[in-house]
Amino acid sequence: MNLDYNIVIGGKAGQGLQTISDALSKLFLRGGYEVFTSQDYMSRVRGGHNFFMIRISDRPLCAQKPKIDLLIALDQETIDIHWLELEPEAFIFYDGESIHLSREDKRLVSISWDKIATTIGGNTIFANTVAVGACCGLLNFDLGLLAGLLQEAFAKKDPKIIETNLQCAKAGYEVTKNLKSKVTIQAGTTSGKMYINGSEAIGLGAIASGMKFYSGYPMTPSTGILNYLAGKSDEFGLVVEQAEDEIAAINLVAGAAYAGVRAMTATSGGGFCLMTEGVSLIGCIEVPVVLVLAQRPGPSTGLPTRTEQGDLEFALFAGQGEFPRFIFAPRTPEDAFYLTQKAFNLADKYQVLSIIMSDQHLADSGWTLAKFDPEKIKIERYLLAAQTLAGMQEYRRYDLSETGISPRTIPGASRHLVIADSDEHDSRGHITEDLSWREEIVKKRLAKYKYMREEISLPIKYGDSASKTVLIGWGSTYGAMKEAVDMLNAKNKKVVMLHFNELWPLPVEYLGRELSQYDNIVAVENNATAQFMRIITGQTGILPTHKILRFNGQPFYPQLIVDRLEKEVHVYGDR
Amino acid sequence: MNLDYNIVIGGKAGQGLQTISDALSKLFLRGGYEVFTSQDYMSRVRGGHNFFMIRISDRPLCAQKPKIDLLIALDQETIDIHWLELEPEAFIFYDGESIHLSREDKRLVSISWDKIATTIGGNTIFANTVAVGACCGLLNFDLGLLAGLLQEAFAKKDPKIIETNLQCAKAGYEVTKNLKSKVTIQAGTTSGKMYINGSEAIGLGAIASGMKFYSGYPMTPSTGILNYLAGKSDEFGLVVEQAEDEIAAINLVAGAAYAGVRAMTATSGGGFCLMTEGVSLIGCIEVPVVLVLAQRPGPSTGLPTRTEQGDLEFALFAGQGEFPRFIFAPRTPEDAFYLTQKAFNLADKYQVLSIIMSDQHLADSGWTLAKFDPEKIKIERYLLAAQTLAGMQEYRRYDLSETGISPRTIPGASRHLVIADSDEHDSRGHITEDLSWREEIVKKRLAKYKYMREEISLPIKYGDSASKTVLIGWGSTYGAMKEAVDMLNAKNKKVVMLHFNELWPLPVEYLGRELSQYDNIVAVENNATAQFMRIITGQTGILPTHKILRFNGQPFYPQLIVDRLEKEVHVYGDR
Amino acid sequence: MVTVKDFIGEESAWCPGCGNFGILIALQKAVVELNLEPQQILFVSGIGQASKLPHYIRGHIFNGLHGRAIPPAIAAKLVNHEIKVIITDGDGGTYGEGGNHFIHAIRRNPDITLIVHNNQIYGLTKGQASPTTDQGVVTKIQAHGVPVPAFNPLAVAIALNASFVARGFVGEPEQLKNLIKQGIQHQGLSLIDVLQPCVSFNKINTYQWYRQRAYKLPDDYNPKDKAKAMEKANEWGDHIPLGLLYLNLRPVYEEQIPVLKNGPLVKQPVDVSKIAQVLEEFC
Amino acid sequence: MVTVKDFIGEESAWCPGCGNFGILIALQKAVVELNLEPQQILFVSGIGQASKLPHYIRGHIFNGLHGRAIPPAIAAKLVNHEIKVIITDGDGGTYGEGGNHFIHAIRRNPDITLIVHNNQIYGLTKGQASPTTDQGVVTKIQAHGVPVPAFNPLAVAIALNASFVARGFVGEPEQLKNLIKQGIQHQGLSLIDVLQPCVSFNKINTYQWYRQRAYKLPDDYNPKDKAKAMEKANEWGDHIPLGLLYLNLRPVYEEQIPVLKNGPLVKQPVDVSKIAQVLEEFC
Ligand SMILES: Cc1ncc(C[n+]2csc(CCOP(=O)(O)OP(=O)(O)O)c2C)c(N)n1
Ligand SMILES: Cc1ncc(C[n+]2csc(CCOP(=O)(O)OP(=O)(O)O)c2C)c(N)n1
Ligand code: SF4
Ligand code: SF4
Ligand SMILES: [Mg+2]
Ligand SMILES: [Mg+2]
Repeated sequence: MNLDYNIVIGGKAGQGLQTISDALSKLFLRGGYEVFTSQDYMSRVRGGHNFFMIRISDRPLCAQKPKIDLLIALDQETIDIHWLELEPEAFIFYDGESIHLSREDKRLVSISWDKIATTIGGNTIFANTVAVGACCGLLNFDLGLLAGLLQEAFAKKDPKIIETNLQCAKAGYEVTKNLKSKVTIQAGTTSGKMYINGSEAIGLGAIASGMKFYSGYPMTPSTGILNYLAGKSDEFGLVVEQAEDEIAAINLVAGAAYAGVRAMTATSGGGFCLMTEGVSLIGCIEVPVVLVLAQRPGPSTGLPTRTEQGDLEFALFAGQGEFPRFIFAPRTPEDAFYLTQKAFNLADKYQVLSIIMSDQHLADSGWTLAKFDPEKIKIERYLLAAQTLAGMQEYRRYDLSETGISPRTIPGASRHLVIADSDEHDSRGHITEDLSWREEIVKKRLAKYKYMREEISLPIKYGDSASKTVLIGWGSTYGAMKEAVDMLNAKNKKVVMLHFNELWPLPVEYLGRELSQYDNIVAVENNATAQFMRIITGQTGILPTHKILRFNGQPFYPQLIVDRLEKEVHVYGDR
Repeated sequence: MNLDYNIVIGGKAGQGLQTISDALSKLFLRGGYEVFTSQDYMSRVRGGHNFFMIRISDRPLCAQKPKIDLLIALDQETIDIHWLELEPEAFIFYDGESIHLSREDKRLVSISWDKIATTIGGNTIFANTVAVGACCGLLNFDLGLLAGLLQEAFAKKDPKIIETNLQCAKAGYEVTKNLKSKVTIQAGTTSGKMYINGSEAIGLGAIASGMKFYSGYPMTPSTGILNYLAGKSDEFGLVVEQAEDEIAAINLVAGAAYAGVRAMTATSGGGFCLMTEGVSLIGCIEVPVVLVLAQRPGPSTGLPTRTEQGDLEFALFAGQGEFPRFIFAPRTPEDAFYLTQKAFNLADKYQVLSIIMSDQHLADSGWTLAKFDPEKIKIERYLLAAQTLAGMQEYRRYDLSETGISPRTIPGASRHLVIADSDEHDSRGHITEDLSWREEIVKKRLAKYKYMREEISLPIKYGDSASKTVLIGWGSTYGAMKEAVDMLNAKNKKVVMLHFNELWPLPVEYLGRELSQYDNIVAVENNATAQFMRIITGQTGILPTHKILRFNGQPFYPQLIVDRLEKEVHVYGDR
Repeated sequence: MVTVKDFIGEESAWCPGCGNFGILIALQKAVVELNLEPQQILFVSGIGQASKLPHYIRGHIFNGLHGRAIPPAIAAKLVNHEIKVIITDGDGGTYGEGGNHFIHAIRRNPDITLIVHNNQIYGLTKGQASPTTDQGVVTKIQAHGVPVPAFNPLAVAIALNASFVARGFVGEPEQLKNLIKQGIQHQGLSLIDVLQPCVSFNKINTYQWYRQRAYKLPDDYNPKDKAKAMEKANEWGDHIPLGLLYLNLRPVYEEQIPVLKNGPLVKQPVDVSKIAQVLEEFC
Repeated sequence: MVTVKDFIGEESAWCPGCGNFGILIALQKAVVELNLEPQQILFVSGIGQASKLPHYIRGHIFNGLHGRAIPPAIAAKLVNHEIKVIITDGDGGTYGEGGNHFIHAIRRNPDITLIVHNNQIYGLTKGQASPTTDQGVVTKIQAHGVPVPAFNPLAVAIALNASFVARGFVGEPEQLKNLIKQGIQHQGLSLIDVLQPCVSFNKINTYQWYRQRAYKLPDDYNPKDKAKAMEKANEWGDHIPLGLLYLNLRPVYEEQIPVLKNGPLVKQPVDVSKIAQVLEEFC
């Protein structure tokens, strides 16, 4: 990696950090670079301290890093908070007209963006564009690409706005173009890659799966999915229903799935609680549903805008009684896109709930990725064919079978009646209290697990495969863990990681075989109790030797994993 | 055991089975015998097939048994359904005027109870008393005790009713007194023991704990607790609030606990789902609450009136985020009474939720037990003393401490303000987004586990302690497992059982030590996936070798465990 | 032509003499007279005695959770608006556990018929007060009598400008059948709250009790007069009006959803060809 | 004597210019004028911008779950009816997520003051429609405008015979303060729905929008006239009435609970001596 440049834009909620961040990310992307952005924001609409990180490189990126090369400070607090993270050769851009600093440092560069904006555009609203321009100026990044971006953003508005923005950017550019930056980032030609975050990728994945019905109730960090889908409703013919509460949302989704379309809901922990009765209902009536659980730090309301992997065991055991489910945990937005499709296909095939575990880090981080391949989209509904239905004398929705899968059709597809009942039911779906049948239908539902397990892809094994030390992780920790493995291996500290994105049912045999090979089994999780590792232990009996856990609301930095591992695991080397 | 007599009373819902069963149970109890009764009923108010089993002995009983000595059949179906369970020397009482049997059998005895009732009392309502009398006649059980019972039941009603009932009973007695019963059960003097079911025992346990506030929403099999407490409200000064839904119920209880009284709720799986958000709230604000989860077979509505142990893992992981809780699972009503008190005391001590796992089998089964000892009642609130409060400059509700326990007081106890917040909060209770504090308070909450674990009593170890085979069970399976162990050991098949009633936090070290001694580790659970065993594995890495599971909605019979064990475990003997 | 025989379902588990039978018969007759076929109807319910009804008639069935009949019914209607959706649910489920869905369904006004079997009690769980149990009525739980006034579903519905608000009584089977027919034909949410004696647990509000008080709204009653409707909705006690109390023609929910203009959602083709183009938005 | 200084809490996280400040100030003044001390009051809230208020004033606080402010407030009142209980919650929490508690609280009529910060939007989650968002208003989620009419909390409350139903507006601080004072003094549930401009997400219902439409009920307005109150509750759009719309003196919930006649539950001694006697019932 030659280029590895880290920009932080910090300020109060409502100061337009996102606008600056989005513009810069897109600019560098279009200029042929890889960007990785992450957000750290508070649970408030104005004020406080929020920041965006944009890491730029000429090689693929998969995590953020702590050291800052350029700090764009929209308020004084930003400078104070991030002061110690600044590289020696960093720059701090701030508006000296509004921020009066007592400290002196050659890295501080005052840019009067408010004044420039007012002078050129008559409104401080353009100050953010001045900052974008200043950033480009420092890095020698040609402003040509900005025009295109503005064109798209303001297509439907007065063309004068675009012109004013461009002038403001240029003014910013002029201020900084002569600063001596340690790197230049010259605009080249686009790599054709896309820049997308986890929420968008899940939304897009659902659309690509043919999902037609979404219902949810707003809850951070799941709301991005609702927003994305609502915006695509007309284009793709989606019903997007904002429910009165999460109980309604999941029961709506269950009804929609029963009635015949692919259906999804998304929420966070508190909302998921309210959905658990619906989770058990879905388990009982065997309709295919996809549920996205976007985690944030609990218990209870906790830290609504931060990240954690604290709800996995809850997701696995949610709902009374025993019934099968799938659990997925995308590693990246790309993974999220394809896994969402897998979640839908398998939900349909096995007539079960697929839970997708997301979190604030996955939801809000922007990745540079190869463009998703529409050719890979495959929609399989596994519904009875019209012909089969026509030939059936009697239709038995819950007929027993070797695989546990019963013949499924939907109301209106044929003359057959379709019955769903949350009580224990006979093979037709009607209430029964026949206790010997009860035993059969419990077995039928659980029989699916044998086949479901075979659908699960094994974890990624990455790093030095001869190592004695294995790191075990899942979901959104992927990027940080991968980079940490690279860093350790580069230092000749041998480690390998097993990283899971398809969590349940567990590949028990594989795990037994694989894990028996290591001296050090290190659970790396963004929670306080190593939940996924405990699930593995529950199935395989294999206990972890070490745990690297983070539960302050922030995602891992690669360096953090490296430091903790070096501190705790003392023996590296070959097996 | 000399006497072991089993009476089944069967018929349609609404035919008064419970009245007969209650009367007979109390009669035998007062006559100095031990009774164990269990109920098998359908989810309907009238019709269908329900039955009560009353097992009578001169030694303590702890489970039902399948073979029937006397069948009191209020309808024809009862005879058909239970025919194969009848002992060769059994009797079947039925009313030949309304039931016309095609089968012939010397064991069938027709008693025209409807006609007798109408003749004597002018109403078939007295037919059940005729049946009670007939049962006493067969067994030679003096009717003298019945008068007392009737006195209590109809104290506030017309004395004529008592007289008519007595006459009806006598008439029934006359019909059967000359039948040749294999046993007689002569009324002796009372042992002073009590006869009580699990719901009543939990209710009584809560009252004895000084619980003042109960809120719930009716749901089988938890409703018995609501009924019992509502009936005791005036006597003990309880507020019993029927909530609009379970969400309200748990939030009411959380509010009541915060405001300063001991508070409890009870529900079953579906209602518990709706309470999980409240569970996490309680975990966050650290108020002491007791929640009874009375299990029934799921998923979803399932079999509302049957039994299962299918919600344990759900209870353990319910609610988003990570926070401590206690889980108890009473074995018997006696255990339920004392454990409920322990649940309250520990909830107060650690400021956490105590979950009591009940189920339909525990809730509805009547046991003969030594009278509970009011001397053992101990109420410990662990609130700050008035003096301490008065001396405090500033009160910090969530102060860090070695044990994780923070100083607790309630609004109005002093001039200090008491703050509870579902957001992550600072030491005073106010919202905070300070991420380094976040780490501290997560640790504080989880630090309690170390001390909570020390409060947990070890499981009962019962049977041949030199055996190679250990049965592991929990909660309401106790009676059946204990009797099974006795039966096996009597056959010289060496087994021992570890039976748990305090489930979480697990005594991990003890388990590691203890379980490593056996060749056969047999999970015996009333569910389909051996949930408790999986929890043990998750903590200790120790896997079961065998599973004996029952999930048709019925509890275990001892014989069933014996049969399954003999079939599946082939080596018995000493370690 | 369908006949009542086409709508005979499973054997019932209700108590003999229960008011639910009257609702079942009225509903069977109503759908027959409207010449609907079983496969054209989806019966949705929750959990409770009332909620068992779908099994005793014939049609598609979604027998979901206690108090949660409304959401799946709305979803089914949004997914397939060619199907008739009829909810049969209890007073406890609809106004207690499911109260939030009730008020928000009225706002939405989907084309659904909502038949509430109002026995003023929790039947299946054996006799606790429901939201509509009259103040002062003694139950096992409410030993001093229900301490608060009953929930008035009709008044709430009218206050929220519900489009069709009616009260039936199983003791008036012909009128009940007609109200159900009207409700099914009505475009929008039709609330039919039915006085349904529970012979096992409600010993107060018996057939006789209702019969002595219930009266039919006169022929010249104008259900479009909201103030009058509210007045009638508040009548209870000595005189209980039966009939269509309030009619307020307003747009149906499904028609407000632009996407559904292209036909039932379930029949709309899935077109992923546009995905490639959407990907460009991320470049 | 307390002063406003005694009621200054934590620094707020609200947006500058937010209508919530007006409610906070009015509430601070109200409790001061009623000469209440912080430790005599319990502030209960859910989750949302409005729900942060308890931290910005001084008193006991139960800041619980989104939509669930009402149940713990009722419980606290039942446990300790000597304490003043004031709820501050959003329109989304009270009428959306918590709609069921709202309607059942009105039936119960506990002595609680329920202040709803009605900004007609979900503030904290950044601008989705709330139940009170006007029909047709466009949001990020409701791109074609909210398809259904707004929930009318005042009409529903009146339909359920709520005991105190008022509307305030932060642009009328004196009246708002007085309504809150009246509400706190009122024996029973006092609903005070407050028009509260959200400067960040509600660009329709601004200070100006409300100011142009809101008017105070005349002095001779009789809040005991239910029909009139209902009529006023239905006024919205060009004219929006402010003030006490409906007053219906009826028994307070706590007084209906016999056990509470012996004083606050929290002060009643625990007497387990009777247990021995109860055990006899099982013999
Ligand atoms: C979440 C949940 N809570 C409670 C129950 C238990 N339950 C089943 S039916 C019922 C009440 C039934 O009353 P209602 O809705 O009036 O129907 P009815 O039986 O009177 O027809 C209750 C509380 C449940 N099944 N699910
Ligand atoms: C169960 C649950 N669902 C969703 C959320 C997310 N959430 C927090 S505040 C809020 C809406 C706030 O709107 P409102 O109640 O009107 O309060 P405001 O912020 O406008 O004052 C939502 C949906 C949550 N915290 N809990
Ligand atoms: S309990 Fe009541 S409502 Fe239920 S079936 Fe029996 S009579 Fe009907
Ligand atoms: S988002 Fe709206 S309601 Fe929330 S603080 Fe800002 S202006 Fe006020
Ligand atoms: Mg009912
Ligand atoms: Mg709001």
